[in-house]
Amino acid sequence: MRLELGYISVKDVKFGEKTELRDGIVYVNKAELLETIADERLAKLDVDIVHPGESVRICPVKDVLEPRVKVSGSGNVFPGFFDDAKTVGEGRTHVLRGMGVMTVGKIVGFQEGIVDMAGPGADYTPFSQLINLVILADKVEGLKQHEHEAALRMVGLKATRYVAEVSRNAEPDEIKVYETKPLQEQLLEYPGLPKVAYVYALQTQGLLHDSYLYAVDAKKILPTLIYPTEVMDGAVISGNCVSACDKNTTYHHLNSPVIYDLFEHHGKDLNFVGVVVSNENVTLLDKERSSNYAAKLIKSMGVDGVIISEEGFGNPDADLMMNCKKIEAEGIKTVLITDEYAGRDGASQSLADGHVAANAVVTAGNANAVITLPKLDKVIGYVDAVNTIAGGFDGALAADGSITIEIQAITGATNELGFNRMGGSVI
Amino acid sequence: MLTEELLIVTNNPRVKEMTDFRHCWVEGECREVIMQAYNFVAQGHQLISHPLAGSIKPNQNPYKSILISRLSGEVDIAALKLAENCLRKAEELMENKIPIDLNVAYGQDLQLVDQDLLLNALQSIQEGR
Amino acid sequence: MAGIRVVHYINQFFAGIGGEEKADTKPFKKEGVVGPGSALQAAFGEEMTIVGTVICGDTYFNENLDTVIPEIIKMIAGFNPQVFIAGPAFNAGRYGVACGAVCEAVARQLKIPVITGMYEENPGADMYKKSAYIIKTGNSAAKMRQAIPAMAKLALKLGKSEAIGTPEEEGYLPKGIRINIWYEKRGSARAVDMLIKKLRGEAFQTEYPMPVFDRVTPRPALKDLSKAKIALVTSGGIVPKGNPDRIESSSASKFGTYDLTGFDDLTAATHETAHGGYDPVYANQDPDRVLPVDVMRVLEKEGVIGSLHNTYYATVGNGTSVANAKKYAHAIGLELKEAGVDGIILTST
Amino acid sequence: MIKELEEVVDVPCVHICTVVPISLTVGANRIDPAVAIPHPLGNPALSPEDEFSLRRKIVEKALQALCTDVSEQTVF
Repeated sequence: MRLELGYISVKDVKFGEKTELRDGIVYVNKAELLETIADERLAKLDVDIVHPGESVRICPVKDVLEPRVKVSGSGNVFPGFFDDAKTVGEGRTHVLRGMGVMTVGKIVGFQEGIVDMAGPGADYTPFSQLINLVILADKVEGLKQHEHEAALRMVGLKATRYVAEVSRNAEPDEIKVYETKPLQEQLLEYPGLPKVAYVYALQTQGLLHDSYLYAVDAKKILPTLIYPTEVMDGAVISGNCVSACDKNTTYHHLNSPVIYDLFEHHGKDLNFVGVVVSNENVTLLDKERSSNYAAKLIKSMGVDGVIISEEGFGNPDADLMMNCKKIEAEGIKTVLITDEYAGRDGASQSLADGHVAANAVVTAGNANAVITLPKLDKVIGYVDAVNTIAGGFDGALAADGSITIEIQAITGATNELGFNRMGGSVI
Repeated sequence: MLTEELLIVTNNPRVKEMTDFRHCWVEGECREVIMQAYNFVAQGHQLISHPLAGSIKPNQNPYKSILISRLSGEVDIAALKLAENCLRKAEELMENKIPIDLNVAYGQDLQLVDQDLLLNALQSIQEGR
Repeated sequence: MAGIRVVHYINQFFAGIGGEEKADTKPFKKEGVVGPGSALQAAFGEEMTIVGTVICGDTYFNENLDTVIPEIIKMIAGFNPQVFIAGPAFNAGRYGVACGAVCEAVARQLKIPVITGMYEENPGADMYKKSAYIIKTGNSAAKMRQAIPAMAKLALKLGKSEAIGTPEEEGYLPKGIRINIWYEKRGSARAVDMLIKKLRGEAFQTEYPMPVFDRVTPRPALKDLSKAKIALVTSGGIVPKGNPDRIESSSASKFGTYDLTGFDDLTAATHETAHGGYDPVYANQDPDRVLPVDVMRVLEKEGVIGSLHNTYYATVGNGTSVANAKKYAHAIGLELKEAGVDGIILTST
Repeated sequence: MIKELEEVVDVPCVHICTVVPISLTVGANRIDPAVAIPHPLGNPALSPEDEFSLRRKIVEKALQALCTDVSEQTVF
């Protein structure tokens, strides 16, 4: 599969009479957008625009997405949600680079996810660097949480798809080409180089803990081989609303960093042959089954090494270790990416599971580390949630408007796909 | 597995209402539920669901339901170790307990999320029987 | 007085009061420097000033942990310090534990930087390395000359809130504390680099070494049982009748230390169980069923074992947190080490 | 507890316990299985003499464990 990503740099996002892309500025007709995303399950829908450096706090952030549109090749971005799940990953896709679509709303009482556009908190989230179209949504009275989550998820996808459309006929500022050949061919392409694959584990456990592959609830899949470019076209999306720091947003999936960084080395010092999407389920049997199956697939692919990533807290450590142990047992080298819950003082053990085979680990940092975020001028969402969000303290919200929290409350702070430069170390 | 072969160790009132199932009711918080499950595993019960299922930390959600087998047999050392590690992690996190007013709708939400993780586990094992 | 305010803690020996015979000295404070404080002050120059010294005998400290620490904290707080220094304790075990314990309490309660110095095998080092910067010193006071500059340098940095380097750079014992840093490359790129190195068989550095779970190297066997002093420890909750320490029936918050002198047999009249996790009837009828003092005494008389250590330790395993169990065992272990026991029998229900 | 004792005191330790798997997971190196949870070193069904000799056997096995070099976790 060969995919051209045409990047269009977004200079600004503004409301306008017509939804269009003009001189690098994305104009959004607010009324039309609201009409497009209208959903009988949601009441008060509203849209806002925030820029990097603005004194704005957004909370609780459910998902962040990046506008992408399929210009040529089969299917649509986010396959399965708006079509019959045609295979994606080929042809050309346009990307509005530097822009995010953010969905905000409380699905359940304790929901978390802070994005600060300025101040010290901004350093911890990649989304402070984007111009964000923020969509605020409340549910109608009596709506069940499952439905609420689904509705808000669809709003994000619809809004993103609507905005992305403006880039269809634009001239990209940069075009990047990514190509993976069918496995048999790809394995033979660089005979001298080590063959490498990526095991991409997704949080899949239930309400607020789900991910979707081609719109299929990924807890129901067995690990499966896909082309890396399929991920770039939105084959994997997030339905995960908890553990803000280490849930993978849809934006993370679209820009899945291991995939892009493996491509950076592709043909130079390694041969990147494919991605195995796996899951993280509730039962131990499911965990054993998925890791057995992933190890079998990886072995049958004939690769020399894999990177294994994780999503979430606690039980995924078991999936990570099972995958590692079983793949290493096949004589295949592994590198893992995780994050840590080492306590506020960093003195506790970081993971809930461990194995001697896991001798090459990259960590995205200690999610229990504490930070004080000063008061910002504007709040979008519900800042009262801060007192009860994950990682909050009793009285987290101080009289001066500052909040003291663990960084686990900040969206994307310790992303386990390795999206950030921050990481863990020891003294 | 059949419904009657299962035992739910729980402190979640919402799960207690699932009358088709056998429960081991635990008075206490998340840690006590994990402790109880750990004790069962030590006595040879099978550990069916991961004690730290879900990404909500033990100090953020007091409700916890863990699925084990009703009958006991040989002790599964790997599962026992897993349960012990989970217990340790829960204890470490409980040192920084987050105050939660369970009397508001919020408590219901926490119960619901815990129950949903359990339901997903149940669905998985019942499809596999 | 100019400079950053420092308070220094030392024991009776370094205060020039006396050795073991004065180890029961109660805590007291003095303005300015005492003993090794003068060398520290010389190293600080103008930038920092030792405004006060707190002195306590090692035995008094270790035997009155509950009361002595608040007392000492109060004295320290009275000087209103910005940095706290204890020791150095070199290889003196009880002094090391005292330095560590005071540092931990000061850091927690006064929220100021704390620093001490110890030989790395000092039992206090392992216990408190997470709580304090512990400068690695030689094993005796003869190494004072080397210890002082390193401690002074780090104390100055802490006092001025300067960035602290790695354990190797600064000379402190690795704390084993996880911290967050900003790497040059993002995590995914670091993972790819690591994988390439691993595939090539080149050296690479994991960012999170797996802790070794649950294993301790087995200690070598006893050479001569007939000369060995054997200690009894139980998590089965056997306590003197009436449970004088009120050890809880589950989730115990303490352990008990009890004398066995004169006991050849535990009976329902003298002992009972505090354990709430099992049917206590059998253990209450005959506590030897959990803590076999009767058998140990017979074996002692017959010369099978050298002796039964006359102190036993008890806690309740039921519901006790992993961390607490470890903490109690650590404290019990230190006492048993001091008592010179040769082997330990732990009984659990 | 047993791990910490062995580490701190630096002498051989033996764990007399009823649930051997727990002892294995908590990392005891020398394990001596006991009778039953309410009475690990006794059996109320026996006569006092027989019970004493049962207890003596268990303790002797524990002492024997202390006198035996092991390289890994061993159940005696």
